[in-house]
Amino acid sequence: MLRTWVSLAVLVAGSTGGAFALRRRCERTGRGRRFFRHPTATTGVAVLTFFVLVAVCAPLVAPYDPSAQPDPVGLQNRPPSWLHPFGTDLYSHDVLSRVVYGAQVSLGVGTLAMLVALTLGAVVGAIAGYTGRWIDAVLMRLVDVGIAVPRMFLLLMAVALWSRLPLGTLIVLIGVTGWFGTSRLVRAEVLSLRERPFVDAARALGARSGRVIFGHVLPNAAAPLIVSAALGIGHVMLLEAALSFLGIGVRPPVASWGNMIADGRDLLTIAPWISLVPGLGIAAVVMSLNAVGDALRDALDPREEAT
Amino acid sequence: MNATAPLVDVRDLVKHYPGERAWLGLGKPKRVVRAVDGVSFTIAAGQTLGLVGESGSGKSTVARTLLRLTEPTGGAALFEGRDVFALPPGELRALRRRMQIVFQDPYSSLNPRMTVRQTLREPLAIHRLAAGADADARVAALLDEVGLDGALADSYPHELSGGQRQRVGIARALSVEPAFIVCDEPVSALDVSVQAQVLNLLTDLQRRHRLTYLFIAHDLAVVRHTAEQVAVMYLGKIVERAPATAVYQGPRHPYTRSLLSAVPVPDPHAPRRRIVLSGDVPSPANPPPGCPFHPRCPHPKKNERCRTEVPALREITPGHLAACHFAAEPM
Amino acid sequence: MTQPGGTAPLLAVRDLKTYFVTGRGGGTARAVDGVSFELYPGETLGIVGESGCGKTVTSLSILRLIPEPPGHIRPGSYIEFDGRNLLTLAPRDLRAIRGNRIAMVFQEPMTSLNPVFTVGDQIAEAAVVHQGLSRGAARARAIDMLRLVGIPDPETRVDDYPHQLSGGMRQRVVIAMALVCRPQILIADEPTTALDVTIQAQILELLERLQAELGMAVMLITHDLGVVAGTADRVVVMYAGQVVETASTAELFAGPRHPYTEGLLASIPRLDRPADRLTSIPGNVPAATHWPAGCRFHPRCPHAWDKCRREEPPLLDAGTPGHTARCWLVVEPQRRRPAP
Amino acid sequence: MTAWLLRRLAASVAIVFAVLTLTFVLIHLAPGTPFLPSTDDRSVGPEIIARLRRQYGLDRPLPVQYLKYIGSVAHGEFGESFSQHRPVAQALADAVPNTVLLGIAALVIEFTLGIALGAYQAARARRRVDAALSHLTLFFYSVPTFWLGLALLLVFGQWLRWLPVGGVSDPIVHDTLPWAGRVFDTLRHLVLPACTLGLVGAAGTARYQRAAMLEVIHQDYIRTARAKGLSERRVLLRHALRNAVLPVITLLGLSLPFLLTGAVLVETVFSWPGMGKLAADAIFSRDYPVVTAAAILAAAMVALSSVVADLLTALADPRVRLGDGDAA
Amino acid sequence: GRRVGCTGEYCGTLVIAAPGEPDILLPPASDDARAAAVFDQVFVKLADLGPSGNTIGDAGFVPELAEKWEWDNPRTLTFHLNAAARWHDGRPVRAEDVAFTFDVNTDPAVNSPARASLARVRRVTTRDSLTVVFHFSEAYPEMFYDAVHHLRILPAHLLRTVPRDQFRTAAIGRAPVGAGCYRFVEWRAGQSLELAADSTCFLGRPHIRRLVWRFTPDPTVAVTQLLAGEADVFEYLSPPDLERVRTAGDLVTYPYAGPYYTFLVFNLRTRGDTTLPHPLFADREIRRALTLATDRQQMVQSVFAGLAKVPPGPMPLLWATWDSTLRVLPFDSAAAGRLLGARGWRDHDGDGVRDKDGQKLAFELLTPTTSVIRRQYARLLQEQFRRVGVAVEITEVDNNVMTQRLETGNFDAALMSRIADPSPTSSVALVWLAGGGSNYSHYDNPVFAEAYARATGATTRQASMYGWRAVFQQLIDDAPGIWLYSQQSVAAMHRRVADVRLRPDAPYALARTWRIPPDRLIDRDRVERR
Ligand SMILES: Nc1ncnc2c1ncn2[C@@H]1O[C@H](COP(=O)(O)OP(=O)(O)OP(=O)(O)O)[C@@H](O)[C@H]1O
Ligand SMILES: Nc1ncnc2c1ncn2[C@@H]1O[C@H](COP(=O)(O)OP(=O)(O)OP(=O)(O)O)[C@@H](O)[C@H]1O
Ligand SMILES: [Mg+2]
Ligand SMILES: [Mg+2]
Repeated sequence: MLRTWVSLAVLVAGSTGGAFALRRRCERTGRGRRFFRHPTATTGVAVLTFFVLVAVCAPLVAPYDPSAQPDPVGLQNRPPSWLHPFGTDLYSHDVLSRVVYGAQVSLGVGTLAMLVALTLGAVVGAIAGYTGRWIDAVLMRLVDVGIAVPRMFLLLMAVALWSRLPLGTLIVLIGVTGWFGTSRLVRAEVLSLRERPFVDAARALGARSGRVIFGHVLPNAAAPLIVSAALGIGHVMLLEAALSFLGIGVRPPVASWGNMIADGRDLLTIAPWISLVPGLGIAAVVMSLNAVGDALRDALDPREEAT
Repeated sequence: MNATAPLVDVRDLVKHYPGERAWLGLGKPKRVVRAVDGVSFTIAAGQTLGLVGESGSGKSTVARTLLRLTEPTGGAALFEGRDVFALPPGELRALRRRMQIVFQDPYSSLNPRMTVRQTLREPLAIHRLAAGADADARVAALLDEVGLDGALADSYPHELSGGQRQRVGIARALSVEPAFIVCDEPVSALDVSVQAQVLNLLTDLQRRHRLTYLFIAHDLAVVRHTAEQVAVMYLGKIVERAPATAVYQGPRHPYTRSLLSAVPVPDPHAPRRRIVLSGDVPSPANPPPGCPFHPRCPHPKKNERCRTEVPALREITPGHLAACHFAAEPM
Repeated sequence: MTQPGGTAPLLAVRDLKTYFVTGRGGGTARAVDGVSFELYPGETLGIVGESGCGKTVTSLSILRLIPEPPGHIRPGSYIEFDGRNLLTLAPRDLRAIRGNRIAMVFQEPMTSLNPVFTVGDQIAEAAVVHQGLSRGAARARAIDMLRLVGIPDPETRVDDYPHQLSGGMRQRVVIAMALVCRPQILIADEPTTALDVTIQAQILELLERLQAELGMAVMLITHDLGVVAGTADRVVVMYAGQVVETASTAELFAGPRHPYTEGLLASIPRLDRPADRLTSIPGNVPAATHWPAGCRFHPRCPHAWDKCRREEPPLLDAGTPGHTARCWLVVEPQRRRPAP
Repeated sequence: MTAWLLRRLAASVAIVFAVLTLTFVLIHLAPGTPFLPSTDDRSVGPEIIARLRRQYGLDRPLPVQYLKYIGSVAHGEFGESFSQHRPVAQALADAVPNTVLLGIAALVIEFTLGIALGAYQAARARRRVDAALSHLTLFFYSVPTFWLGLALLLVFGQWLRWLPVGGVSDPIVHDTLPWAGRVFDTLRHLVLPACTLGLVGAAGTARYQRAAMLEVIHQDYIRTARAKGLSERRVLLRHALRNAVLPVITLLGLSLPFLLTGAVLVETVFSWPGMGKLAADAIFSRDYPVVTAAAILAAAMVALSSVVADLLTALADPRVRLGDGDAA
Repeated sequence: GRRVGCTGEYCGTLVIAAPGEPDILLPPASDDARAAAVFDQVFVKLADLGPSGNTIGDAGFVPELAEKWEWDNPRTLTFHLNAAARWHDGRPVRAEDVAFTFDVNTDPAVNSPARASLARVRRVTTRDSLTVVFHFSEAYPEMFYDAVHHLRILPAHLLRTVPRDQFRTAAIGRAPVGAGCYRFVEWRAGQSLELAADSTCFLGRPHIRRLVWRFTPDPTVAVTQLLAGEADVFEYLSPPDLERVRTAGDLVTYPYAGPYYTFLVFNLRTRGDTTLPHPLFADREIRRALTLATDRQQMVQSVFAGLAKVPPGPMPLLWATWDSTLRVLPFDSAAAGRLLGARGWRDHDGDGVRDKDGQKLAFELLTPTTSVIRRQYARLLQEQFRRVGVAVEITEVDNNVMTQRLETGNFDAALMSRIADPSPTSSVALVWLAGGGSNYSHYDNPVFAEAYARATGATTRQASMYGWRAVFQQLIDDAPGIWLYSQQSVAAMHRRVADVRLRPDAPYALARTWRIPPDRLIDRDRVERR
C-alpha cells in the first residue's frame, strides 16, 4: 500500500513537473507558445502524462493483482478505505488496481484503434485526393457508404455476430470502422494542397507521385490529422466503454474502464464507486485529450504560422 | 525573328477545363471553361517573351500546360525540337531539368515544412546531381547566386520576407540548371522596392546563364523592362504579339491600347489619356460570340462584324501580329 | 481643389501611436508610431508606403476599429474631428460618426462584403441605422447608390449576393456602401490593389467623379505611387510606422526630399521611361517589432552616416510650405552622395 | 435544382443499396444460425429447425437469398422478424416514430442550446464565463453518453422522482388523457433521454459554434459592419451569427450517425422502444431480417439527412448553388 | 391528481415491471417465461396445480375449466367443463375447443412445448359439448399432471383457419383471445402490454381491474421503475436489487421457492466431436476433484447473501425431491489436490497450473453475457480452480451462441441455468438421460437410467420419493456437473396490494385473487379508461 501511495505521489509530481518543464521548453518556439497559451493545455498535458505513466507503471502503482478475488464474501462492494482507496467491487477486486490496469487497456485500445483508423484514413484520403478521377470517385463512394451506417450498428453487428473477439481484433474492428471521417478530412486537405504552388514546383522539378504525396502533401496535412487523432483517441475510449456497456467490449477478467463501468452499473445505487471511478477516469482523459487537441489545433494552424 | 530555330515553339495550345462533372449522367450538359483557346508563340534561346493579360485570361494555364503540370487539351509545344505534350513520363521527368517555373505567390510556393536547404537539396536528390557535402556546397552557391545570405539556409519559409522567399523560389528553379524558365508573375505580390530587386536579379541571371524566359505579368510596365517580345492575351487567346518596342509604340489592338493607357504613371504632370473600358472581363466559360473583346471594345469602328466574326491573329507589319478586324487601319 | 491654407482641417491626427502586443517574438509591434497629418475638406490625401508600414492600422485607428486585444492606441494620441477627440468618444457617439460622417472602404472587396446578405441590404444598412430608413426607402436608396457607382441594371442587382458580382462590381458596391450616408470623409484603403489594371482605372475614375459630385474629403491609401500621382492633391509617405515625408503631389514627384521616397519613385517600372535596370532600394522592410534605432530607414539608405544611426530625425520642414521630410539630409544636404 | 435533387436521391439509393449488400454479407459471414431456442428449457429437433430454415428461405444458396431479398426490399417488404413473430415492417413502424421523436428532440436541444452557448461564449471570448462554459461543455463532451443517462435517471427519476425513468409514455394513464395531456405526458418521458442525447451533442456543437463564431468575428466584413456604425449587438447577431451558423448546419447532416449511435445507448438506458434498441436487440438475437432492415433504414436516414443538410445550407448560404457541386 | 374515477373493491391497476417482452401470445407457439405470465391470466387450463404442488395423481389439483373429472378406468379420464366459461368474444367454451387444443399441441408442425408431455395421451374425444375424454396409452403416476398442466385451452373457432405451420406468426398471437379472467386490451411493442379484468369471469370476478406489463430492457431498469414508483411488482429480484428494494418504504418483499437452478456442466465428450471422450472430463475422478475444489457455500453466500441454497443435486427449491440426506461432495481443496495429483496432474513447471504429459490442466468455461449472476460465478469459479492449479478461461457469449455451442458439443464446460416444471420427470430426462434433448454433457449411465425408470414408475408418493433419491445420488456421485445454486426467488410488490399469494412455479397464476383495498387506492388505480 505504501508503495502505491509513494508511486502515485511520484507520478503526480512527475507529470505536473514534466508538464511545466515541457511548457518552459516549448515557450521558446512560437508553436509551443501557441500551444501553451491555451488555458487548459498545461493541465491537459499533465493529466495525460499522469495517466500514461500510471498505465506504464501499473505493476508499481497497483496495490493488488487486478483480478485477485481475495474474499468474495467479506470484501464485496466495500466502500473506499485505507486498504482499498477506491473500494472493492462485486468480486472483491480492488477497484484501484483495476482502474490502474484498466488504464493500460483503455488507453491502449484508444491509441491503437486510432492509429489503425488514422493510417487507413490518411492513406485512402491521400490516394483519393491526389490521384483524383475514378479512383477518387470509387473511394469516396465507399466512404459515403461507411459513413451512412452508424458506427455503432456496424460494430454491434461485427462484435455481436462473431461473439468471441480477442482484444486485438476488437481494436482492429474499431479502427476499421473509424477511418471514414479522417479520409474525407485528408482528402479535402490534399485537394487543397494539391493546388498549392509548392506541390506544382515539386512536380515541375520531376518528383514522382510518391515523393510528392509523402514528402510534400501529407506532412502539410499532418496538423489536422494530429488534432483529429487526439480527439479520436478519446472518441474510441468512449466507444469502447459503450460497447462494454452493451456487454460486447473488452472481455473480463481483463479490466478496461468501459467494462468496469458496465460491471458497476447494476450497483450504481449501492456501490457507486465501482463505476464512478472509471467513469471519471474516462472523462478526465477524454477532457485532457480534447484540451490538448484544441491547443494543438491552434499550435499547428498554418494560418498562424504565415504571420 | 532570329535565324536560329526557336527554343520554345508553342502551336495552337488549347486547354479546356471541363465544367460541371455530371454525376450518374443526370447532370446538365457540361459547360467547358475555355481557359486557353489556340495560343501559338515562339521564344528564341536567350530571349524573353512577355505574356500580359488581365486576371483569368489564361496566362497561368499556358505556363502550366507548357510544363505539363496540367495536361493540355490540344496543340503542341516543341522544346528543343521535341514535343513536350507527347513525351512519355520517364522522358518528361528528364526534360524537367531543362525547363523550370517560378511562381507568383512567394508565400505558397515554398513548402512551409522544409527549410531553405531542404528545399534546394530536393531537386539535386531527384536528379541525382549532388549529395552530401557536395550538395551543401551547391546550396551555398545557389543562395549566393540569388543574393541571399548563406546563413538563411536553415530558416523556414515563414521566417523569410516575401522578397527572400521569391529568391529561394528562383534558386530552386536554377538548381537543376535549366535552359528555360517560366516566370508566372514573379513580382506581382512584392512591394515595389523588392519588385525592382527581383526583376534586376532575373535580368542578371538571364545574362549570366543565357536563360530563356516566358515572363508572365499583368502589368505591361513590368514586362517592358524584361521582354524582347510581348504577347497580349485576352480570354484565352493572344490578341497581339510583337516585339516589345512595337507594342509600346504602336499597339494595334484596342485592348492593348487601353491596357497601356490604364497603367498609372507616377508623374502628376504626365498627360492622362486613360481609356476606361466598360464592364468586366467576360467569363471564359461563356465567351461572347465574334471578337471576344467586342463587348468592351472602345474602337470607334466597332460594327456588326465584330459581333459575329472572330478576327484572326494576322501579321500586320512584319513580326507584328494582331487579332482585330481594324488592326491594319490607323485609329 | 482645395489647398491647405486658410481652411481648418476636417480631421487632424496628432502623434497617433497604435501598438500590438504580439505575445510571440516577445515584443510589441509598434505598427503606428507617432503619426500626424491633417485632412482638409474636399481634398484627396494620398497615403503611400510599402506593405507593413502601418497604413491600414492608421486608417483603422481613426475609427477605433483596431482589434483589442492585441492592439491598443497609446494614450497621448489624438484624433480631432468636428472639434472632438475621436479616441475618447463614448462608444455611442463614436457609432454615430462611423459610417455616417466618416466612412471606410477596405482593402479586400472580396471579403469585406458579408456573403449571406444581398448587396442592397448591406448598402442600405448604414442608412437604416443612422437615418432610420424604412424598408422601402432603404431599398430605393440602395438602388440609387448602385446607380451612382455605375452598376448597370441596379434594380435587379440590388437583390444579388456578393458572390454573384465580379471583383470590380464588388468594389463599387463597397464604395456605394460607404457613401450611403454622404460622409464628410471617405477613407479608402487600397481600393484597387486587388483589381486588374483596367478595373483599377474604372474605380479610380469613379472615385474622382464621386468626390467631385459629393464634395467629400478622401483619404486614399495605396502602395502605388502611380495611383497617387493621378489622383491625390497631397501625399503622405509612410515608412516603418512613421510619416517620412509630406508634400503636395506635384512637389513630391518633382522633388522628393526623403531617400525612401526617392527610392520608391526610382524602383517603379515605367512605361514612359524604359530602362535596362531598375534602381532598387536594397534590403527589406524591417519587422514592426524591431524597428532600427535612429532613423528607421538608415539600414537601407545609401546616404546614411553616424548621426542617422544614432538619432531619429523629426519631421523637418523641407523648404516649401507643407513639405516636410523626416531626414537629416534636409538640414545637412551636403551629406547626400551622388548616385552611382 | 430538381436535377440536383434527383441526382442526390439516386446517390442515396446507391448508398442504401451498398449498405444492404454490406449488411447481408456481414450477417451471413457470421458464425451461428438463427432459430435456436433462446431458453435452454426445451430442445428443438433438427427437423423443425430445418423446416423453419426452409420456411424463411435460409436453405437456399446465398446469391439466391440475396436476390430474393433485394426483390422484396424493392417492394417495401423486409420479411418476417424471427424473434418478434411479425413482419419486420411492423416492428419498424412501431420503433421508427419513437426514434424520430427522440432524434428531433435531441437535435433541437443539440443545436439551439449548442448554437446559443457557442455564440455567447464567442462573444465573451477569453473572459471568465467563456472559460467556465468551455470547461462545462468539455466535460459533457467527454463523459460516456450512457453514464450521463444513468446519472440523470438516478437523480431525476429515482431520487427526485421529477421525471419518469423510462418508456415513451405512461401506459396507465396515457390513453385516458385529453389531447394536451397526452402531449405533456410524452414530453415528460422525452425530457431525460432527449437531454442525455442532446446535451452531449450540444456540448460538441457549442465548441464548434464557438470556434466558427470566433473565426467569423475576425473576418473583414465584420470590421466593415462595425465601420458602418452598427451596434455590437447587431454586428454579432446579424452579421456574425448568420455566417457562423453555416458550418454548423453542415454538421447537422453529419450528426445523424452519431445520434443513432447514441440512440442505441440512450434507448437502452431509458427503455425507449426505438430503432437503436430494436437493432441492438435484433443483433443479439440474430434476427437477421430486422438487423438488415434497421441498417438499411439507418443508412437511408443518414443519406437523406445529408441531402437535407445540403438543402438547408443552400437555403442559408446564398453562395451555395445546388446543381454544380459535385457529389464528393 | 385525478380524484374522481374508480372506487370500491374492484379497482386497481397493477403495473408489472418486465425485463423483456413476450415473443408471441399464443401458448402452443411460445415457451417464453414472459409469455407464460400473460397466459396464466388470459387462458385457462382444465385444472391447475394446487398449493401443495403435488404432481402425482390428481390429488391437490384445483378445478379450473373443468368443474370436475372422473376416471372411467386407469387410462381414461373424463372432464366435465364449466358451462359458465366464455371466450372473451362472448362465445361459450366447448369440449371441441379442448379436443382442438390437444390436436394443436400434438401437431409436429406447431411444435408446441407441451408436445413431449402429451406423448402418452393417445387421443382426446368429446362426449358432448361439455364433456371431454382423455385416452392414455398407459397408466403412470403423473398422467393427470401431464394432461392438464401444459394445456392452455384455445378458441377453436378463431384458430381453426390458421395454418399449423404459421402459428408462430399468427395475428391472433399479438391479440390473444382466451377464457381466463383477464382479457387482452393492448400490446404496445417495446413499451407495455395491458389486460383488463373480465368482470363476468366464471372463476370469480378479479379484484384488480387492470394488469399492465411495462417492458424494460433489463432487471436493473425494472427495479429502478419499481423504486421510482412507476411499477408495482417485480417478481425476480437479484441480490443487489434486493438491497436497493429494502431501502424503499412502500415496497414489500415476498420470498417464494424458485423454479431456477444452475450448475456447471462438464462436456464428457471431446470438444466439437461427440464421438470421442473428453480428455479431462471423461474421467469421473477429475470431475469429482473439481467439485471438491469449489466452496459452493461461500459462493452462494457471496453472491446471494442468503437468497439461494446450495442444492444437493441438480434441482430447484421448488421440487419436492429436495433432500438434505443426500450424500454430497464437500468443499475440500486438499482432497481435490490429492485426487488430481493421483491422476498425474501435477505442476511440473511451477507456473501454478497443473500439467500432465505437457498438457495443461486448463479448460474453457462458457457463460452467457445476459446473466449477471452466472458471470459473477464464472469468475469466482475461475479463482477457486486457480487455487488448486486449474486454469479456466472464461468465455462470455450471447445466449444464442451459447445454446448453439452446447447443441453442437463445442465446449468444455458451461454454466447452465434451468427453469423447471413443478415435476422433475421431464426435466431430468431431458438433461441427463442418454438422448435427452438437453443432455449437453452426454452423460450416459445405464445405472442411472434404471434408477430413473424406477422413480417415474412409482405409484405412491413415498415410492416416488425413494426412487428420486436414488436418481440424484447417482448424479451426485458421477458428478457430470457441479451443482451450484438453487434460487430462492423474491418478489417485490407495492404494499397496497393485499392477499398476495405467489405460486413458486408461476408467480402470477393467482393474480386474480390479489386485492387492493379501497382505502389504499392510489391515483393510477382509479384511472378510468376512455
Ligand atoms: N483547374 C481549373 N478548373 C477549372 N477552371 C480553371 C482551372 N484553372 C483555371 N481555370 C480557369 O481558367 C481561366 C484561366 O485561368 P488562369 O489561371 O490561366 O488565368 P491567369 O491569366 O493566370 O489569371 P491570374 O492573373 O489571376 O493568374 C480562368 O477563368 C480560371 O477560372
Ligand atoms: N492584428 C494585428 N496583430 C499584430 N500585429 C498587427 C496586427 N495588425 C497589424 N499588425 C502589425 O502592424 C504593422 C502594420 O500593418 P498594416 O496592416 O497597417 O500595414 P499596411 O501598411 O497596411 O500594409 P499592407 O500594404 O500590407 O496592407 C504590420 O507590421 C503588422 O505586423
Ligand atoms: Mg495566373
Ligand atoms: Mg494595409
